Amino acid sequence: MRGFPVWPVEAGHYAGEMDALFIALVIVTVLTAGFVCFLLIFFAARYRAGHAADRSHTIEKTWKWEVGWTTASLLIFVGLAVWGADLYLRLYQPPKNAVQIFVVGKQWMWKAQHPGGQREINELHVPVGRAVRLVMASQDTIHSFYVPALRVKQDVVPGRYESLWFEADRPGRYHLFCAEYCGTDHARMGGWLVVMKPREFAGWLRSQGGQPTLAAQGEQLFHSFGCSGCHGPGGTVRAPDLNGVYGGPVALQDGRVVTADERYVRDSILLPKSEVAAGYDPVMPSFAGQVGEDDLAKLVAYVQSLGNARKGAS
Amino acid sequence: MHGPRPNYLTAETTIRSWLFSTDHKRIALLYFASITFFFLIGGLAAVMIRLELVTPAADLVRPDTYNRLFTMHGVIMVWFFLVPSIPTTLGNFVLPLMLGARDLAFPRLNLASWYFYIAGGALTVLALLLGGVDTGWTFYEPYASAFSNGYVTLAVLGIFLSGFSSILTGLNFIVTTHKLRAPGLTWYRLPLFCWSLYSTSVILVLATPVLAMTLLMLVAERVLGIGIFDPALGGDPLLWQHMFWFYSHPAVYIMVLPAIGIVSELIPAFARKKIFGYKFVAWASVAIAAIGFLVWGHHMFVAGQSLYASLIFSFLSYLVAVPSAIKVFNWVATLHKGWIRFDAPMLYAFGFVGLFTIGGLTGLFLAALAIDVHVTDTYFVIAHFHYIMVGGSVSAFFGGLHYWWPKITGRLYPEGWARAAAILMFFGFNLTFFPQFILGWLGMPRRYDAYPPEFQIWHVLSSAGASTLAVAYAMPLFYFFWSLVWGQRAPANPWGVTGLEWLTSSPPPPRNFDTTPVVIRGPYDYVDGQPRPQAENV
Amino acid sequence: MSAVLRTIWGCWAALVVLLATTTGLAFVPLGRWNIVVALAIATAKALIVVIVFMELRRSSGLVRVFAGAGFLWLLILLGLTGADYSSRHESYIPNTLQLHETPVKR
Amino acid sequence: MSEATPAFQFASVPQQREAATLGMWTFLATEVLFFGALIAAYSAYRIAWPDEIAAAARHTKVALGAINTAVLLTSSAFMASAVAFDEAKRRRPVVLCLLATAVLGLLFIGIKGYEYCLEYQEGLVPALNFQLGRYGGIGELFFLFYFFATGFHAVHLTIGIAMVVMLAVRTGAGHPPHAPVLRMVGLYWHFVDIVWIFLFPLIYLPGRVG
Ligand code: HEA
Ligand code: HEA
Ligand code: HEC
Ligand code: CUA
Ligand SMILES: [Cu+2]
Repeated sequence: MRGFPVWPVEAGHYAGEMDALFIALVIVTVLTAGFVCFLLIFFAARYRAGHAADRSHTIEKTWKWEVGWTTASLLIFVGLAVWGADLYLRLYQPPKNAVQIFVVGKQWMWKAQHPGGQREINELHVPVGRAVRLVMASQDTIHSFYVPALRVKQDVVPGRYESLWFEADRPGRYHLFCAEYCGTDHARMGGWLVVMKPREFAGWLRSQGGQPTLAAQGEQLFHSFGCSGCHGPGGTVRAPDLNGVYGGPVALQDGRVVTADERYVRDSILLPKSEVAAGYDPVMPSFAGQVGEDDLAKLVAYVQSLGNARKGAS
Repeated sequence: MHGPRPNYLTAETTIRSWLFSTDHKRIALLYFASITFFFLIGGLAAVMIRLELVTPAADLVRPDTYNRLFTMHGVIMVWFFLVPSIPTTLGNFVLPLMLGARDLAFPRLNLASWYFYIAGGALTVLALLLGGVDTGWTFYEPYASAFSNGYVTLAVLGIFLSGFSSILTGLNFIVTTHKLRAPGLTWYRLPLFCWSLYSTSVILVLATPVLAMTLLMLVAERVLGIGIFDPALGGDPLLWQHMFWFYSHPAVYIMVLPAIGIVSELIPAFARKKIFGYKFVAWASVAIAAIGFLVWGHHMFVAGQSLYASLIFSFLSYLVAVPSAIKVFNWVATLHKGWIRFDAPMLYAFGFVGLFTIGGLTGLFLAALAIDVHVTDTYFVIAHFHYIMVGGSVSAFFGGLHYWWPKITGRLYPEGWARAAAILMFFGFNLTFFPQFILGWLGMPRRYDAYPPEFQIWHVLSSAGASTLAVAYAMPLFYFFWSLVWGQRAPANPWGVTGLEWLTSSPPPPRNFDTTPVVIRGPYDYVDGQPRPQAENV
Repeated sequence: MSAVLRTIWGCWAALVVLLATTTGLAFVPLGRWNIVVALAIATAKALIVVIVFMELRRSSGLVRVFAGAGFLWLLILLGLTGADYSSRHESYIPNTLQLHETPVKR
Repeated sequence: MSEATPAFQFASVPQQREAATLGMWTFLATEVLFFGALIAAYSAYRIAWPDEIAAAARHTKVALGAINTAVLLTSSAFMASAVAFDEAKRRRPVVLCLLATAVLGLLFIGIKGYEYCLEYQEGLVPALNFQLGRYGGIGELFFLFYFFATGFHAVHLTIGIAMVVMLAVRTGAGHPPHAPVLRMVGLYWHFVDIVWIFLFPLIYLPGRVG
């Protein structure tokens, strides 16, 4: 046993703001609950049966009171709702320059893939002071990526990408939990978030060996899965050139326009029929069942790199 | 009166006359025995959970066993204890009495409802005996259909059957309240317990069918292997969450509204004063029941639902808290200038107000989107709902049980013991669950059989509290039994309070009233602390 | 008596006509209006049945409220679930177009 | 229970009748949500996979479905007529209308069964012999909803037929149950009809163009 901890460590830019809201809520709670309990005890003592107290002029007209406390509660509630919502929305607005790390949850471990191709299990190394954006997928059931020190959590629902971003601001080792029940070893599905100074982090990345970058691995797969047969130069089928697609708007056959984000790329590979790019025949086969989450991440990273390649100039 | 008049307990004595009775009072007792049984099973599971959590390592039971423990704990406590608890026992018993009616509108449906409940309970216990279920009470998909190797189908069918019991009870209460009120008993003369039971019934009737269908879809998916919710087969796991919580959020109000109703009876009764703001308290119940249907998405803030939906659900969650606030303030104001007595039921009522307020206010933490991101699926949530469901509803249940015990059994319970139990329960409860708020805020996830050592101290305190709680819950078991044999005989109106149920003898005759009462004034009419009976004597 | 029967069978005729209409319109390409029209006609048919056959027009206000309640609550279920489904894959936060999370369309 | 004396818990016969009516409507509200939950799930998938659902729905037998709708609507009209005749205290037409209702109900079940047979032969039964795998699972999902919804509907209808036949027999034999029973059964019958009124366009009509 290690004493009586009451406050979780803070390691993220977001934690401070969260704690402020929490403290505000605690104050509201202590004040109202305290007020209610005080009145309960005070009235109980003063107006106990057998105790002589002035009981004349009981309040008969109640509606003024009712309107009073109803509006007061409502105002406080609206204030809290707005505060909480504002903070929440910002949690879903990652800055554009965030480092992107792919995370895959499966029974019962977390696997991470860094852009440089480094992989780790049940640990996640990140640099301090740099926005990190996790693109997460699950291989089986729902898991939830949770780092209390950062005050962030996101369920990872199988069949789709979820994302989460944070900026760690204090080096250290922090608990990483799976917060959504996922079977036998749910309690053991976790490990550590390791926040490092930039220099150390760079060193750590290097120490992981010199494998090709994620995008480069993706490029390999792009050939081995036969994507390049259609999408590459001199393909037999008329298929869109993927250069510069990522991040921009895509016009679809049915008239909609969607943004080519990682969700779109993922769906294009697994469910090509659901969003057909305008001007092309829906001949791309589905790769569902053939491409695992790990390889999918690589392919997405590759398509992303193609997108950045063109935009990098602008 | 001369000679022991036959009452509902003595009128017939065969076992048959109990098992096939359509008398709402006897059915209430059948239910009472059954829910006590389930409470003990659920409680036993809780004890095992708390024992395992004394140490950080998973050393008492295997992980799979732990998962089965909290699942059975949740399933049994929710569907086989707390949802039916107050409505089917105390509600069943006193609602017709409060209305001045001879029975519920459909006595045979009432009996059928108990059989549905028992059949459902039997299936669920069977699933438990065969080896249990490890999905959590929420049966989240795709785990429940594609990964769990427990007896999910059996347990789910048990819950499905017990759902019919809920629906029939709700239907019966609604019709009875509309159509069987005694002459002169207008809506605004109804005791507040009737209002809250009515609101509860509305939820029972409108929410339960959705659960029933959702559970059937789960069974179909699990048995036939078709992807309704499993994304590997084209389904959507979030659809399960939507449909589950469409029922289960309103269901939490099924679990608290009847308790709120009991407290609204107890406070004026023991303050010997008219309730403050009767109409507001009455309509607040209806408002909670209605708005309660609009907030289910607050269980899905980090589940991947659309942000817009989250914003709407967060806002509506705050809205549903307003009627609860109205209730709390009116209860407190009722005490002002009363003639307050501290019999055991009133102690429970006090406990309820305090603990419900804390539980409710921590609900506001959860409804504040950003905070929920951090504390969802942690012990903060566990503490939140145990404060309301155990600290609140179970306390109120005990309060109501003590209050109506003389009416139900015709015997008085030993007051000193009862007060001691109430106080012990209050302290045991806080010791059990307050540390869990801290644990949750520290980041301790729920459904963990092992945890990092720095959390241990709070878990140890919590487990210590749970043992206290076990003792406190065992006490009534003993002294209630004692009172059945040795307790003093109760007069018709032992508390000296208003309300039609106190006009008939204790225990009541088989058909409640010898002549139908004619109601002449509203409930809780005390002048200078003296009751004025609600009806012309019977 | 015969007036009542006339109403009943008049309504029956209307129902059959509506049925023919909706079946026929299903084969006419109206884009997304197909489903709207189909549901509108179904609602009209249901209203006829409820009001005439189920005698809602002669029932007390209370019964009418109960008849409406089920449908109202169903709308809650459909509406708020729809609030999620209809906005799940939109770009809910402007300005972060390319990098914010947009879950899978399904 | 006869017309003159209400059950013990009621003060008068009208009170008992009102209670029965209200109870029936409450029950129907629960039924709305029971079927409604299924329809809600179906709608979610319909929104998500419009083309796949439309493609699968084309395999339903729209002509049979339309005929069946007409059959059910007609049965409802007979049921309503039975109530009208009962109000006029004319026993024979009541029995005849009830029989017509029941026969039409059986006809509906028969046609539905025939459809099920066809679908079985075409390999459209999920988990049993499903052969439309081309829709990536969604086609099978559609047919699961199809069998679920129509199956539950058929169960409801069967219960309705049993009640109508019982009513007809008892009325024909000269001891009809008291008035509320006929009306309750009528309400139930019409409700089952309404469920079908919505199922028909939702299940049979998508994807008929193109
Ligand atoms: C009886 C049961 C019950 C009740 C009544 C409530 C009531 C409320 N609940 Fe709770 N809740 C549960 C049982 C209950 N809950 C359960 C079982 C779960 C978890 C399920 C699971 O995942 O297993 C849960 C989970 C839960 C969550 C999801 C947490 C998560 O998983 O992330 C949320 C989020 O919004 C929430 C909110 C609320 C709110 C706002 C209320 C409100 O209704 C509370 C209103 C009451 C008050 C607010 C107190 C009195 C008011 C005053 C004294 C007024 C004065 C105050 C001010 C002026 C500030 N609850
Ligand atoms: C609805 C009512 C209800 C009630 C009354 C309780 C009562 C209790 N609950 Fe429970 N609880 C839930 C509903 C309830 N709970 C739900 C829905 C969950 C979520 C499940 C999930 O995650 O799926 C949960 C989860 C839950 C957890 C979290 C488990 C986890 O996530 O890992 C814990 C941990 O402490 C806990 C503890 C307790 C305790 C100590 C009690 C105590 O109050 C119990 C006290 C009672 C007794 C101790 C029995 C009485 C004892 C005697 C009379 C002695 C004699 C009897 C015998 C020897 C058998 N509960
Ligand atoms: C048989 C040919 C073929 C193969 C093999 C193929 N594609 Fe495609 N792909 C297409 C066609 C045609 C389209 C345009 C129509 C559409 O959107 O479905 C397309 C569209 C895409 C798009 C969307 C691009 C845009 O402009 O909107 C992406 C991304 C994509 N493919 C990636 C891949 C990847 C990754 C692989 C390999 C795993 C792959 N494709 C294999 C033919 C193919
Ligand atoms: Cu993964 Cu819990
Ligand atoms: Cu809730």
